[in-house]
Amino acid sequence: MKKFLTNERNHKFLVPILSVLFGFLAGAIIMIFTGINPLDGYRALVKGVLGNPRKFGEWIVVSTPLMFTGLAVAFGFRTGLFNIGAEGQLIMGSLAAVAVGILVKMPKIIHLPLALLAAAVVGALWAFIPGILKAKFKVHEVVVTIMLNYTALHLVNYGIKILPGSTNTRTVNINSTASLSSEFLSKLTSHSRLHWGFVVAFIAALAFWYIIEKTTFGYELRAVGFNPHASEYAGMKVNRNIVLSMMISGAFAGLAGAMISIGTFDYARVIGGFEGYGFDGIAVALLGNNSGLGIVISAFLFGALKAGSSAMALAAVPKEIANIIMAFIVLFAAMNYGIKMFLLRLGKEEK
Amino acid sequence: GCGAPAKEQKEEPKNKEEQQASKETFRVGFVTDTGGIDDRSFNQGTWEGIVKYAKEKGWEEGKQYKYIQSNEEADYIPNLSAFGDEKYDLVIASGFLFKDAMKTVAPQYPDSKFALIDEVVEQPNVASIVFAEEQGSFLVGVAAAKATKTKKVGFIGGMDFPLIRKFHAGFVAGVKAVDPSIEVVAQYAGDFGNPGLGQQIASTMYEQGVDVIYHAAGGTGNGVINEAKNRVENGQEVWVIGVDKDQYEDGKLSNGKSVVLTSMMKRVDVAAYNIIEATQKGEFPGGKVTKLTLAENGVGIPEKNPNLSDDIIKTINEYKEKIIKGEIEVPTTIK
Amino acid sequence: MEYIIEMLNIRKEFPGIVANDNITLQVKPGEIHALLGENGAGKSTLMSVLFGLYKPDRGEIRIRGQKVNITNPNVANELGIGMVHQHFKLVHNFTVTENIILGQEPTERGRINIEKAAKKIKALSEQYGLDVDPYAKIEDITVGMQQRVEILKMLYRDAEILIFDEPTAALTPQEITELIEIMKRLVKEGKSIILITHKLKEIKAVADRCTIIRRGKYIDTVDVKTTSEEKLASLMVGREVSFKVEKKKAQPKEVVLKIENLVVRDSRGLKAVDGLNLEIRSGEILGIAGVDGNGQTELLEAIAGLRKVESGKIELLGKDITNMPVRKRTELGIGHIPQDRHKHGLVLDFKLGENMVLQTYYKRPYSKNGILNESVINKKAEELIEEFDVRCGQGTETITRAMSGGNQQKAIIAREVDRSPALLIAGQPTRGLDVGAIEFIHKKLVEERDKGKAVLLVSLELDEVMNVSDRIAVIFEGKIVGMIDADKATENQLGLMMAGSSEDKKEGDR
Amino acid sequence: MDFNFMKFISILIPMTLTSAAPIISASLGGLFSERSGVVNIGLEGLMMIGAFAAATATVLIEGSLGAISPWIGILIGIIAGGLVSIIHAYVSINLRADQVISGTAINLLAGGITIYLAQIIFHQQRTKAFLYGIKKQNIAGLSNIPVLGDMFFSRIHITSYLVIAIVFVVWYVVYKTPFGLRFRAVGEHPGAADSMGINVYKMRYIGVILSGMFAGLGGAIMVLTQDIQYTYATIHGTGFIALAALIFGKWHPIGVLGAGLFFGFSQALGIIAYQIPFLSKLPQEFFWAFPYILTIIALVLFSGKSVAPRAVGKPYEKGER
Ligand SMILES: Nc1ncnc2c1ncn2[C@@H]1O[C@H](COP(=O)(O)OP(=O)(O)OP(=O)(O)O)[C@@H](O)[C@H]1O
Ligand SMILES: Nc1ncnc2c1ncn2[C@@H]1O[C@H](COP(=O)(O)OP(=O)(O)OP(=O)(O)O)[C@@H](O)[C@H]1O
Ligand SMILES: [Mg+2]
Ligand SMILES: [Mg+2]
Repeated sequence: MKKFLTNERNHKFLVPILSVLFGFLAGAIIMIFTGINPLDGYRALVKGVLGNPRKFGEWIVVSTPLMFTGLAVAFGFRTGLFNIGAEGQLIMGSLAAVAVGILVKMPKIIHLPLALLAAAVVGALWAFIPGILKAKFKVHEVVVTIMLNYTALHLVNYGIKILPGSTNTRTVNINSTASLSSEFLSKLTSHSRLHWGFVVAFIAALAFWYIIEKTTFGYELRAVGFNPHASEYAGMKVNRNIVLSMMISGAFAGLAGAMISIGTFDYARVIGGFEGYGFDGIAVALLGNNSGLGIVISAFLFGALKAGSSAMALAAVPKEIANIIMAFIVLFAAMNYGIKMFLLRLGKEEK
Repeated sequence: GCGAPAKEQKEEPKNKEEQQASKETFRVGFVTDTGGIDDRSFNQGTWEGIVKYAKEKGWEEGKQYKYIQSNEEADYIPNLSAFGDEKYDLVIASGFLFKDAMKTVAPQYPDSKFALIDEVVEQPNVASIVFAEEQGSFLVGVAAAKATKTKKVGFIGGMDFPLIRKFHAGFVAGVKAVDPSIEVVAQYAGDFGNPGLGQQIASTMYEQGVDVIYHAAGGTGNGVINEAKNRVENGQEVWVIGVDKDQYEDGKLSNGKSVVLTSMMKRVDVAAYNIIEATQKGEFPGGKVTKLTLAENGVGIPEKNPNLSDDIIKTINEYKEKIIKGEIEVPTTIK
Repeated sequence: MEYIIEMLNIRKEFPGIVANDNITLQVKPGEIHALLGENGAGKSTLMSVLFGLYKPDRGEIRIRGQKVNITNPNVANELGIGMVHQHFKLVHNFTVTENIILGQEPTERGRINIEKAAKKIKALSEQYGLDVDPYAKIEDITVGMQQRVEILKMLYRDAEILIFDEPTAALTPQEITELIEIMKRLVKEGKSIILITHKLKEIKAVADRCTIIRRGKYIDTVDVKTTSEEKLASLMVGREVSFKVEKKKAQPKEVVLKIENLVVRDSRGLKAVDGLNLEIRSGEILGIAGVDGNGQTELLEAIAGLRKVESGKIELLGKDITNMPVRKRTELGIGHIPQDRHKHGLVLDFKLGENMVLQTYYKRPYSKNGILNESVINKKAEELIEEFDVRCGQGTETITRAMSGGNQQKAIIAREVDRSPALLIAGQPTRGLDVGAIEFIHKKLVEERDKGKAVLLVSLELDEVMNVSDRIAVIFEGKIVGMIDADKATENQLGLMMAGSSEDKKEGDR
Repeated sequence: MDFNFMKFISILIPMTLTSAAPIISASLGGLFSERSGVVNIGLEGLMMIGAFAAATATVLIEGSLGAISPWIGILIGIIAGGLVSIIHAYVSINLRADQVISGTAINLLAGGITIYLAQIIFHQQRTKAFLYGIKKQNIAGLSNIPVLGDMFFSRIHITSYLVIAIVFVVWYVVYKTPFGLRFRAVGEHPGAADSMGINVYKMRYIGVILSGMFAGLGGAIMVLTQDIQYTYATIHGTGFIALAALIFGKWHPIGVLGAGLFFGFSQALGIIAYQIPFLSKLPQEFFWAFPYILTIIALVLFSGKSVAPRAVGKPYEKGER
């Protein structure tokens, strides 16, 4: 057992698991301090995501866009870029998918992929701006993406209004041929909004892993991320890679938007402010250690906290506790060095 | 429960249906939008109505009435469904944004009854309740026209939604009814949650000589009130007109007075109270639209208006009568 | 007081490695004491212990006979110990003065009194003949000047015991000569010096005694006057080392690289290479000698494609490559051992295996249709590791950052040589390496020559240029000012040309 | 609206100053953290903490202390920001955590904990409204200067000038004092500082805690000048704008001042431009997006080599283990 704890090879999964446990522990302590029985809270949380098939379906629905924004942020990180702009790319992508869904008429087999493609392309184009500004003018991507988030918000709110049939608050429903939603899945989970998006998300996570680890393109991106000078020395096109990497990151974020607009809703809505998927994506990516599998797992974890928070609120636990637990999990994940030391010391003391 | 058991205020059952309904098993669920139950607006109002009814019946919170707050729009459907799953008798949602969610969820739970405030959904088990905001706004428009010294008044909207345009249209009509020469400037902030922006827009309006601003802008309106407080503390004479609830307290100054001239109240609490009562009585108006107007006191100004002179109140009441009688038709849209 | 410093039975362990294993070092007052050992022998670690950067696991330190506990650099400073680190510890965007006073700033009502400090620094630098501008920014001054700033840092703090960790690794011959003079002057003024260097000639030139360590263990302390360079080397490595590069006479054939009227600007926009002409043939090693900053870096970068050419022409095997992208040049046959191995040569966070295919990853057999073939890559890497004796903990899986500098360099050389280019550019390939590693690398360069490749060697060390090259071109202010056959060159003559006093040599003649 | 240039300016300047003050303050916080070598994307969260603490304190004490309450509130906001930033300091300095992760955690935590506490203290998801915010006022003496007095010193928040004064103090401290020299050295080359006997960890702690205090100040000013209570929307992304201003201002106090003012200015310009008749024909969304677009354009125009502190984001590992 001690060997198991101190073996550094096991730390790869032990440390995240412990971070999560500590996060829930911290949440429990806060609940106790404020006079709430944590067992009630957590029982409600579990019931909130597994209580019935519909809740399970909704859990997946909530987690799906998080997987995509997590992948988007992580793709940037892996290539040395900090994409705080997933939120904006997501908003752009959501409108693009809906626009294709409304304006075009064709069979589902083409229409749906086309809508997804539109979301990815528009997300990528929106991310192209910070990419090219960084490559050409050395402007910091963090500033540009923050500014573009707000720009996207207003631009999309405007775009929604000019689509045919829109009111001041939303578009008309998309043609069903462009929708991710599925009678079958919904029935399976007793009327949840479960749609095919999660399948697309799994494919995306797989693609992420494959591109980064297995392709020459991924090799280049990683090299540029770690050391642009050496990459230039080796004949790689550094600027082109920065732009491409930003665009792929944006494409993932754009798809996250599609998950919401043509998966969860089937229309696009005017929104008053950010819904936070992009920012949550940062946490998802970091907790998932910027790896494909890690992101899938951490997206489901965060999704559970989000989806289950209303169930907790129903059990009289203020729903903010979900945010607080998330924060602690991320904090403990950040402390991985400390946790490693803790494990090593545990092992030593027992010797 | 560890507290004292809830007191049962058993009333004489009038008929079989009510007997059924007033049993301890009657349960009301409320789904808020992202504002939460203390948004000083329709969520809070609705909840207050529910609480008032529940208190009268001695219901216990958490057992017979509960709310779920939505974090974002995507939560509406799951939150409504959560009550449906638990077979709540009546599920209330307030806010026009719930329209689509309600349309989706209600048919899935034919045994539950739903009430939607601020929008209309045509389903047999959904009661729709809407307000004549334009009528109430007309009255505060009259107040503004009477109070302005500069002959310039302002309107600040949160986002440019049809609902907010009703406030806008009614207000303009009210102002112009008193004195067509009064200028009304209007601006939408594009945001319900940015007080700084509200403050700045208000500031530019007051700088232009506007001395009364009517806001329908939620949190952004906080900034409008703040700006007015600042100006008054600096000796300028300006006013704000509150929205949804009586905002007199929010405009309190250090000298105990308030910059809130009056407020356009939307009695969502009344709506919520009434719908529960009707449902328990077995008179659930399923598939119908209930419109709360000045006549039902569904909209209007607060009873107490320390900042309005008797003369103004009198004028307002005159217009109120005319509207109720149908002599004045208040527009709901603005060009 | 016989010894000013005594480090007795020092032990320092890092996870997985004993860097210092029972080492003893005794320094007499007023002497220059050399510390000699291979890369990774534990010299820097020992000095870090003395300077309070590391805490020893065991052992005792005495300063002027007193037992001391040096817990941090402040304590070392108070004891009069100063250190010039192997990698300079200077803040690049601070001025000379700011760097020197850092931590001991003279103030006037809470404000730093820069003028006062600058005056004191000026005076100090004149006293020791150091010649620095107190107001210059570090990033704008030469490496030699930066080193003098490091020395001033110690003098400013009245240090009496000065530690120099490989002070000459990055200096030009002229600067080295000056440094040696400075050290002699310091000792004359009553300071004691510990000098770490891999260059035996320098030890012979200045040191009184020399302590040798090998793989973390104490070997011996010898009197330098009575010990030959060969003896020092064999004590250090544990075997005989040959200093002379063994090679046959060159057999130059066709022209591989031809440079005409090349003009290249440096990062500040000044003409660093200014109308340079050069030809290299297959089967020869052309050495470029010159004082640092005369356009060597820009020349190499221009040939490799890392820097834009302003005007002129570069031809490789008859093809014009002046404006070709890096990748095309690489494919045409340029191999490049870059001067700055950490910046350009390696992706330090990559595994060693990945670094071995930095230029070829996209080609068969390392990848097919854009998909990497890891097993082929690793097999290749293992071959190279074996052939070039690259020492690394976990083979191809080793994260390159965790390797020692010498082994990182070997990895680069393995990769570049293996790509079998027509032209091999080597920028200071042995900087900072121990004699054993240097010997190996020189042998490899000669081997490549003998295989019929053209080798362009740039080094700031005259010895290396003279030993390895077949022909020597002297660069001065961006031009080739002289070309001599290596076997006819004398140090004196080269030195003069490098200083710009060109005799009537025609540039680029042959 | 009849446009008279002077009037235009005298509306624009106070608006600019009011919205710039919190940005500049938080951005200075970022400067302290990043100049010492620690990335701080938690500015948003720290602003929330400062705003919440300031609003809560003001509400709780104004009954007994009256008009001085908001100033005590500001103090409490500063302290609260400083305290919470210790978490970031500990995790990223002692535990060598990824500083971006730690900052993200601070943002998440602040969003949750402020509302959670509001529910415990006020039984609602916001603080109560305070009576005494920071009021706009004329600055005695200066407001009577012809023309300039009207533009710069009438009906403005005194906190805006306070923040501008702080900018110059920060500039002085960072560039003219021994503390500043050491502090910058730690962010550029901690190894060099360490070898000169400077305690790198201590300097970084100071930097991060100062960043929390300045962000707290920014949040406090924001809630007390622009809002009437703390709500989840009070800060609404201003911390991220401050982060952008830090980068735009090239990690220099005066640059930060310029960037903050620029941002406040373009927001005010967007509002006013909409009131110009022929411009109001454009979609409103254009004016809402205007400040952000303008900032991007400015960034491109003033682009140059990045001057981020060299060691920023890299945990410092002292030799000892
Ligand atoms: N901080 C550290 N952590 C782990 N190992 C270290 C550390 N510093 C040095 N080492 C290891 O300790 C050994 C001695 O290193 P040291 O730097 O003292 O060698 P050196 O003699 O100065 O070598 P060089 O000639 O290359 O400068 C090496 O094997 C090195 O890899
Ligand atoms: N934390 C560490 N873990 C493992 N090895 C380390 C660590 N820190 C330093 N080292 C190793 O210690 C060795 C000695 O470091 P040092 O700074 O003395 O010189 P160097 O990097 O070998 O450079 P050069 O070869 O130019 O002398 C390095 O090769 C480095 O790889
Ligand atoms: Mg060393
Ligand atoms: Mg070395």
